[in-house]
Parts: sequence; C-alpha cells; structure tokens
Amino acid sequence: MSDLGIDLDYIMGRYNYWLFCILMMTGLYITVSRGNLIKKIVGLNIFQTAVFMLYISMGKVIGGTAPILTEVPETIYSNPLPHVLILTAIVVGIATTAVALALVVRIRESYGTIEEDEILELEHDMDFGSGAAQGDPVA
Amino acid sequence: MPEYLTPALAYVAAALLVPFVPKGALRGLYLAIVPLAGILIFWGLTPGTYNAFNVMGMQIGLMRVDALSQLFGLAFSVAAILAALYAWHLRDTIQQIATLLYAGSAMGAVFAADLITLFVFWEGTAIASVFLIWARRTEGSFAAGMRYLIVQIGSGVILIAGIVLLYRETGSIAFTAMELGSPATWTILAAIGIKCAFPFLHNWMHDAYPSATVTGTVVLSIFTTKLAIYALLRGFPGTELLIYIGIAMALFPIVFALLENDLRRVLTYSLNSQLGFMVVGAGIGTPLAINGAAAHAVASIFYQGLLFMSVGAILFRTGTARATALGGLYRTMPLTMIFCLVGAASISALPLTSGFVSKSMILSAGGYEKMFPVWIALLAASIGAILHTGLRLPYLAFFGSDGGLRPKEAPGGMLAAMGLTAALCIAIGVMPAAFYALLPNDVPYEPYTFSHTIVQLQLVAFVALAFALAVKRGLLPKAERGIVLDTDWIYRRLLSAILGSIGRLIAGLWKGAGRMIASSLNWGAGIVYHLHGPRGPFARTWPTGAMVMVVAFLLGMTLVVTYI
Amino acid sequence: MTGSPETQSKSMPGSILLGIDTARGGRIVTWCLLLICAGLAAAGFTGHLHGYFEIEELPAFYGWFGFLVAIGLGIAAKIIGIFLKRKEDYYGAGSTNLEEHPASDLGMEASDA
Amino acid sequence: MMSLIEANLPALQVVLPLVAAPLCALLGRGDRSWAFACLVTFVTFAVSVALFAETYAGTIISYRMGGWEIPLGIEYRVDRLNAFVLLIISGSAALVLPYARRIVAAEIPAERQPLFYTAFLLCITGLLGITITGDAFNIFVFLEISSLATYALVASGSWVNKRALTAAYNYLIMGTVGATFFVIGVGMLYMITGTLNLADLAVRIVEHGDSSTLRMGFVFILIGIGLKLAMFPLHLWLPNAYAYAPSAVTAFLAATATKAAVYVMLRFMFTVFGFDYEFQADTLRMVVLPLAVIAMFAASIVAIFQDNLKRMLAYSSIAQIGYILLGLTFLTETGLTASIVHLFNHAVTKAALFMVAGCFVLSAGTCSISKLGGIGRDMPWTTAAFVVGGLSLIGLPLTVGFISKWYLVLAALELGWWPVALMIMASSLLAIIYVWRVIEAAYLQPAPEGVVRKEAPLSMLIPTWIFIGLSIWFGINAMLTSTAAGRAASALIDSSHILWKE
Repeated sequence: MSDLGIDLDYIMGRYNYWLFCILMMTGLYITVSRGNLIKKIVGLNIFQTAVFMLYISMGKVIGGTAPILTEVPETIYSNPLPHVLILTAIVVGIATTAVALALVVRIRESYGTIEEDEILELEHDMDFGSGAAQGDPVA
Repeated sequence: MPEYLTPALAYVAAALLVPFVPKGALRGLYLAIVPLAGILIFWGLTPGTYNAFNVMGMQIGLMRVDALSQLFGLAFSVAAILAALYAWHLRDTIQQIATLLYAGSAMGAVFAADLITLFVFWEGTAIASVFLIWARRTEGSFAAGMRYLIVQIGSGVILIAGIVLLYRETGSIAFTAMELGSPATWTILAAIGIKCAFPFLHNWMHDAYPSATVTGTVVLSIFTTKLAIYALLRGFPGTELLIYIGIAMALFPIVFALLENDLRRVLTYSLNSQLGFMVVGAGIGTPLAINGAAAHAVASIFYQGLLFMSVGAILFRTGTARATALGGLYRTMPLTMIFCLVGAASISALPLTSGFVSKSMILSAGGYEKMFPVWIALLAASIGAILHTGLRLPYLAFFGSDGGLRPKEAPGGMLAAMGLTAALCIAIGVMPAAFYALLPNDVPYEPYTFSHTIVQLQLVAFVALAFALAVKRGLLPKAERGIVLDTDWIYRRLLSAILGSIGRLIAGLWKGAGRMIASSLNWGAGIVYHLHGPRGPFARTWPTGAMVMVVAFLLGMTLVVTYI
Repeated sequence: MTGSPETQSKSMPGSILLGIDTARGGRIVTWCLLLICAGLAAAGFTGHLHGYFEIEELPAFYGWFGFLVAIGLGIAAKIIGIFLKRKEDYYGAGSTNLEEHPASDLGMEASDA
Repeated sequence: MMSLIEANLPALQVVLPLVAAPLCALLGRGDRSWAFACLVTFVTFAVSVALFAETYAGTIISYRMGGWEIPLGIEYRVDRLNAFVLLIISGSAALVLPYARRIVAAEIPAERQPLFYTAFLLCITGLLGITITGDAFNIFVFLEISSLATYALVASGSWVNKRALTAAYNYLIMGTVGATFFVIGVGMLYMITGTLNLADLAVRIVEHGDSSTLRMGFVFILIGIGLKLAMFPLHLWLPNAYAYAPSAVTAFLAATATKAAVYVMLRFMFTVFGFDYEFQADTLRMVVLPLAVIAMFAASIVAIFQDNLKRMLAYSSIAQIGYILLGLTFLTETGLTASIVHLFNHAVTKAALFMVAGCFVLSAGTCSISKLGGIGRDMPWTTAAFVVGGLSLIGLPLTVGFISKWYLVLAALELGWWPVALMIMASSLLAIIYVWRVIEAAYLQPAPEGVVRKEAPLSMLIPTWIFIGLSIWFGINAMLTSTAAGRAASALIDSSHILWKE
C-alpha cells in the first residue's frame, strides 16, 4: 500500500497541514486573481489566517488540554508558546489590514475607483499619455 | 619624512594654488619653479623605498628611489621647467593647472613602488592631459580629446584589471620585473602597450597630439609615452616579444611620417618610431640595452621636445603647421630654424648631439648580442628618422618652396626654452660621460670611437644626398593637403558608421513611437529597450496580482531546487 | 616662389641664407653634399672600422646602404600613399584636420598670411 | 545612573524611539515634533556608537529582555555585525532627519507633520529592532512595525503625487506576503527545534539533522526576506515606493530598509542555517546567484532609460542589492566582507544621491532628468554632490564604491569565477551610462526657459555633503569599514558550520 497506493494515514494524519496549504493557496489565489483592492486584502487575510492555523496546530499535544494551569499535576498541556506568538501575529495582521483599508479609502478618494485595472490605466496615462510628464511629482 | 610625500604632491599642491598667483611673469616663474621643488624631494636620497604604508593589506610605496626612477624623474622635471618657459606667454589657467597635474602624475608614477600607486597616477596623466587638448576649445579638439581620454582611461582600466589578476596570483602588488606568461602579466603589458603606442594601439597619439594647443602638444610629447617606456624598463626588461614589437614600431611610422602634411603629426610619427628603438632596448634587456633605452628615452624627451617646440613656434606665429602652407621661413625665423636643426641633428644621431650618444647604445647592444635582423632593422629605422624628421621636416618648414609667410620670430619665452633645450641636446652629445653616470646600469660605453663617428657621418651624409636627389627627381611623396589613413579609420569611420546606425536607431526608439519599437524589435537595441525601457516589463508598474504570482513562482522553483 | 624676396632682404634676420631655396642654391647644396660624401667614404678607408657583423666590412657600407634605403623608403611611401591618402574632410566636419587653429591660442603678429 | 544606562543599552536602542514616537505625535504641529524627533535620533545614534565601540573588540552583548532565561525569553544580542548595521541605520536616521525639515515642510501639510515624524520614529524602531534582536519571532514583529510605518511614510507622498497611494498599497501586499512567508519559515524551524532563539536554533538544527521541514523553512525564509530586501524578481514593489515616497523617506529607506533585511538574510544563512547541509549552498548558488547577476544587468539597463531621477536611483538600488547578494552567495570570507562593506558603502552613497534628488525636487519642483537641464549652474553644490555620488556608484577609485567592487571582484577571483568577475565590471559600465545621463543634462544642456532655481538650503546641503564626504573618506581610508566588515564576516563564517571551510 505504501509504495504504490495512497498512504491514507499519511494524508489524514497531517490534515492540519493540508488545511494550511489549501487556505494559503486560496488566499494567495484571491490576491492574485481579484482586481478589487478590498478583495485582495481579504485574500491576504485568508493567507495570514492559514499561518495562524499552522502555528496553533503545531502547538497541539495529543491528549493535551488548553494551557491553563490546573491543580492536577499530571495534566498534559498543549504548547502555549505558539498561541502567544499567534496572538501577536493576529494583532500585526489587524494592523496591516487597517493600514491597507485606510490606503484603499485614500485611493478611492484620489482615483475614484478601487479596481486595479482602472487604476493602472489611469497611471499609464499619467506616464505616457499626451502631455504626460514623468518624474514630475506634481500630479 | 612625512608618510605621504612624493614629488607628485608638490605638483598637485602647486596646481591648486595656480589660480591665486597673478597672471604674467610671476605665474610664469612660479610654474617654472615647481619642478625644482619636485627635484628637491627626491634628489640626493639614498636608493630605497620611502613613504611606504599599508592599505587593505597591500604594501603601498609612494617613493622608490633608484637610478632608473631618479633618471626619469630628473628628465621629467627638467623638461617640465623647459615646457614652463616655452609656455611663458600663455595666459590660460586651465592649461597651466593641467600641465602641473600632468607632470605631477607622471612624476608620481615614475616613483611608484607599487602597482596601485602606479595605477592612480597612470589615470592621473590621462585625465590631466586631456585638458591640454580640450584647451584648444574647438569642436574637433573636443572630439579628439574624448577619443584620447577613452583610450587612455581604457589603458588604466586594463592596468587595474591586470593588477587585480597579479595580486590574485602572487599576493603582491609590488612593481618589479615581471615574467610574461600569465593572464595578469599579459594584461599589464597590454595596458603599458597602449600608452607606449605599440603598433595597432598607437593611433591615439597621432589623433590627439596634433589636436592639442601649441604648448599642449609640447607638454604631451614629454610625458605619457616616456612614462610607458619607463614602465616597460621596470616591468618587462628582457622580454623577447618586445624586440619584435619594437622593430615593427620603429619601422612602420616612417612611411606615415613621409606622407603626412601636418608637421606636428609628422613629429608624432617620428616620436612613435623613436619609441620603437626604446622598446627594442627594453626587449634585448642586457644592461647595455637597458641603459641605451633609458638614455634614448631621456635624450628623446629633449630633442623630440625641441622639434615639437620649433613646430609649435611656427604654428604660433603662422597659424598653421601644414607643410603645404609653410616653407621659406628661414628668412624671418632664423633662430627657430637653428634650434629646429639642432633637434633634427639629434634625431639623426649626428655626432656631438644627444641622439648619437644614446641611439648608438641600443644598436651596439643589438650588435653585441649578434642579433643581425634587429640591428639591420634599427639601422633602417635610423635612416628613416634622418629622412623624415632630420631632413624633410626642416626642409618643408624653413626651406623648400616659399609659402610666402613672413612671420615674426618666436616670442622670447619660446626662444629661451628652445635655446636651453638645444644646448642640453648638444651638452649631452659633447659630454656623454656625465650623462652616462646617471644611467641605471654601470656599463662602460664609449660612443666616440673612430668607427662609430665615421660610419654615422657617412650614413647621415649619404641619406642627405639621397634626399637632395629624391627631392629633385620627385622620388619622395609630395606634401599635399590631405590626411593619411591610419588605424583610427577603424574607430572613426568603420565603428562610427556601425555605431551611428545603432545610435540613430536608438534615437528613433527614444522618440517613443510605438510603431518604431514594433518594427525594430528584431534589432538587439530594440529588444533591450522594449524590455527595459520605461514601458518595458522590467520597468512597468506591475499589477499586485502579477507581483504575487512572481513570488509564488519563485517560491515554487526554489522549493524544487532545494529538494533536488 | 615669391615675387621678389630680395627687396625685403635687408629687413629679414635670416637673409644670410637668402637664395638657398632657388634652383641654383639647391644645386650648390647638392654638390657640396656629394663632396662631403666622397670625403667621408674615403675617410672610411683610412682606418679599420670595427663592426659587429661581416656586412659592415663592405666598403662604405653605411654610405650606400643609407642611400639605397632612403631612396627605397621614399618610393615605398609614395606607393603606399596612393592607397592611404584622403581628403582633409574625410572624417567629417568636426575634425581637427579641417579646422583652423583657433586664434586665441596663437600670437600671429606680423604674419603676412 | 550611568551604569544603569550602560547595562541597558541594547534595550534603550529600541525602546527610546518606540516611546518617543507617540510623544512626537502629541507635540503638535510644526517644528516642535521635528526637533524632538531629531533629538531622539541623535541619542539613538549615540547609543549605537556606544554599542559599536563595546563590541568592536569582539565582545558579544547578550541582553535578556524582561530578565527571562535565554532560550525562553527574548534575547537582544549585539555582536560586531549587527552593531555595524545598527550604526548604519541610526546614523542614517540622524543625518536624514535634519535634512528632512525643509523638504517635509514642502511636501507634507503642516498638520500632518507630527504624524509623519511619529511614523518615521516607528520605522527606525522597527529597523533597529530587527537588527538587534536575537529572537526569530521578534524579528517578524519588528519587521512588521517597520513595514507598517514605511507603508504610511510612503503613502504620505500622496500630498504631492497620488501614485504614492498605489505604491504604498502594492508595497503593503508584497511586504505582508514576504513577512508571512518569513513567519511560516520560522514556524517550520520551531516545529523541528522547539526554540526561537537564533543562537539556540543554530545548535538544535545541527542536532536535528536534515529534513523536508527544514528545507521548507529554509526556502520560505529565503523568499520572505528576499521580498523585503528586493531580491531581483521580488523587487517589483520597490521602484514606485521609492519614487513616490517623500524625498526624505526615500533617502532614509534607501540607506536602511533593505540593509536591515540583508542583515536578517546574513544572520539566518550563516548563523542559523550555517550550511550544515549541501542543499543550502546549492540553493543559494542555483537561485540567488543567477538572480543577483541578472539584477545587476536588468535593473541597471532599466535605470538607463528612466526619466524620473528617483526611479532611476531606485532601479540602481536593485542592481546594487544584486552586488550584495552576489557577495553572500560566494560563501567565503572575502565575499561576505564585500557584502557587508557594500552594505555600508551603498547606504552612504545612495542616501546622498536620493538627498540630491530631494534637493532638486525642492528647488526645481521636479526630478525629471529631462527638465533638469543646466541645473549644474543653478545648483552647483547639489549637482557636484550628485557627480561625486555617481562616481561612487560607478565604483571609481577613491570612492567607497571602488572598495566594495574591489572586494567583490577579489572574492570572485578567489573562487576562480572569472565570468562573474567580468560581469561585475561590465555592469559597472552600465552605471556610467545612467550617471552620465544626469551629468549631461545638468551641465551640458541648456536650462529651460523662465525657470528660477535656487541652490538648496544649507540644512539640506550639509547632510548631503556629510554623506558624500563619508563616501570619499571611507573610499580613501577604507581601513575602518573594511576592518569592521572583515571582522563581522569572519565572525559570521566562524558561527556557521560551512563544511568546506579550510
């Protein structure tokens, strides 16, 4: 079975990694494929979430409980460190999302659109359109 | 002694002060005194390396004093004084500063004990000297100067490449005799060869020297090529290849010198031929040959300088150095004529002149080594020198068909410089013993034997006779307005034709018509512009999605590579 | 040839040599040279000439060798010149071959040009 | 008091600008916030100098954040390498901020300036934090602090040109992807070793042995950091971000942001991974080396065709990063020395050049090369600074650029990699072209009609010329930098386990 067929245990035993992979790819795919700036950020968020999953799942110890001190001495705890790390990472992710959304708001104010294709077209006109002045910081 | 002292320092410091010295006699005096200060720095020191220090693990030595460097240092200094006198009338601060920096760089290079210092000053001579060409301030001189600069800087770049290779190979950057054989030494030889005007690398000289100012050409003729000879004597003595290069170098310019109409260009070809003698001397490499090459280099600094000075004086007074416009100037410029004839006698190696006591050493060295082809070739080259510079040049300028010009005699400064140089040429010829005492090797040599004297006189007299007959019978090329093609054709016509078409193409693309880009895609330039130009994929602002794609792709590729 | 150089002769410092570039002057110079050559060739026989190669032992070797090579070089140059000579404007307008030397660099006092 | 400061220098290095940042925002409009930010950067620079002096002899300072035991708590670890990088970052900041006042006043509305300086200080905090910390996850956090601040700084260029917004957005997406890759890589390492301390990681990776997780981690970290330092095809965010950010920001970022990322790369490659396994060297040489070489050419050629001076310099930076990465892939002491010395040299040169661009923007209102005709006559000092900086970019002797290229070529030849050495020299020729284009415009072309351009104010000229002076001074007297870089390189090589080390 192990040589020719599919090792089901191998695959199922690592389902958290597959989940991570799928989520990551989904996130990246959205970022790549969507032209809408907000949707790209959504994709980015999914991508980051995949990483959170990876960290949290690797902190899991089989049979372990949540890492909250109990009175029972032989309690097995899950590793708390990844959780702490991911708390930080979530904060970072939120901050990033906030900055990104703020930027999108400003882009919408300046360009009148949040579709990347249209923005690129506008910018292309700024560069090469009639009377365009490259490098002129005054738009 | 302060750690950074080198004769070059005196020149550089002096050059910085030039603008603050009032123009006129005071500045003339100042410029003539600077080389004396340079001499004071190195003269009388016991041989050895001074001012050595360590930079990035490499031993730098700013002042190596030995017989060879002292000889060249002294000759350069004296020549710099004479050039300053010659330029007494000059009121052009740029040329004055450039001359000082140029002379200083040459001095610095001569005293360099290591290759890095040599390189710095090597480039220094290139950069400083180009201003002597640009100072003519015409479109043509700007272009010629640019070509000159590219070649000279190129020589420096090749030199540094060679130095890096050598350092890799030997772990040392000391400037000592090298053995040809590794890529490093070949590269260094090529760099020196450019400055030395080896055949096919020579053309910068004939392009640039006649394009400089009156005084600029005189200054240029002194330093660059002699510095290269010095480097050959120091770096490649006894390299057999140099003998053949030297012979080719001594012979081929003869034809050009006989054809040229521009007298300053005639002189550059004759200088080129004389350099050939020195290169042969370096190639033979026996103590006598080295002495001969060094002596000839020094002698040639003065007699060639004298010839350039006299032609410069003619140019200064008549506005032209074209043989076709000159002739019959002996009437009104007799002193210039006499000095020119002294120079001509020296290059013809007439006894009692400097050329006789120096050139015969190289010929004798070839004779002692029983190198018959070398000897006979050099003899032929000497005959050529007598013919084109000893006879034809003064004939065309001062005698020949009267061009109708009646200019005033050269100004006092020029006359003084020419007079002193002429005196020096004769002094060396009359008192060879004192001159020989300065040479690097201690080899007894007596130029004034009965045989030497008589055969040399025979040679000169018969060539003169041949010249007289040839002029009469029209066996020599007539002086005509026009130019003679040389290897500069390759880069001035062939290459510029090719580059011109590419340049036009790029210019067309630059204007940005999309149609043009599309139709020129087949051209390499078009492709580069298409890829890298402002609208090209390399320069374009990519959509975020595409950027992320690139990242993902690279991640995948790297993973694959890592797992293989 | 100028019209009458003699008329200016008094004012010119180099007047001693005046007439050297006439046909007669040329002939005199040529004859003098012939005499000198003959004298030197003869002088060569008065003592033994030490050379490095056997060829130098030939009578008046330097004389005739110099003469022949000089003539040969002249002719060679003439022939090569046919192939290499070009008009001055060959390299286009921006070339020093074509332009006059700028007056600012000159001191052309009293030139009749 | 003094001893207390001395004992907590590593913490002060980061905490000082961090605490100062919100205070700066509270100071209100105008010059007050600027003066405060300046003061803070000066003190930060002093701290860096102290750290550099302390570690120059080879001492390694290990500082326990919050007093936790080392592998558990966060460690700040200063050795020769990161002391050198700290010096570059805080030094650049201390020079850029005095420069910034006039140009920021021109480019950013007064009421936003305190926030601008706040972001600036946060950015400094992040970069210093990345450099000083000895903890892998902490690097990620600081990376994001600096990146978030940078996005804001870049976007603040939108007061002049709205394209700064999209540039910042793109940078944000790319930067986040990069940082996330990095954190994935760190996660992989944590999975196999159970530690995040860099020194500890190095030991445990050896104990653990080769595994596919390790390889995954290696690749994710390589690509993640590669994104942050603008390794060639991952550089796409950089040109616009540099071109449209406010001039002072560009000068600061060019000198520091990519440099800090390069430092992380060096730290991970040599200290953490240490080349115990063949695959690490192979990946570097098969992926990074060709990309570095392509960067040297492709980016330089793009620079030739650019009309916007800042964008041209940005592309030139990408090419220069190619040199730095090239030195790294040699995996020799000379190669590393070249990389580290170029880290410094390029920071100095590029900062100066971007500052010149800023001066042009201030006085001429443009940095379009085609509109800078004849500016050499109107702004002689500024343009002269560009010429000298440009020469250094080309790598002419007596400038710092020469020193870096010298070591780089030397390193290539040491390995017998002739073609690479030749390519290094050939790509320098491209630099001549793009520098010449500016010089030609500045000196040889006529000034446009009716334009009045004044020489830049002294407050901008002096910092610019200090950078230029440094690039000459360290070009002539390369002892200090090359010794420091050489020592850092040998320390890195020693800390790695390069199998083929003699």
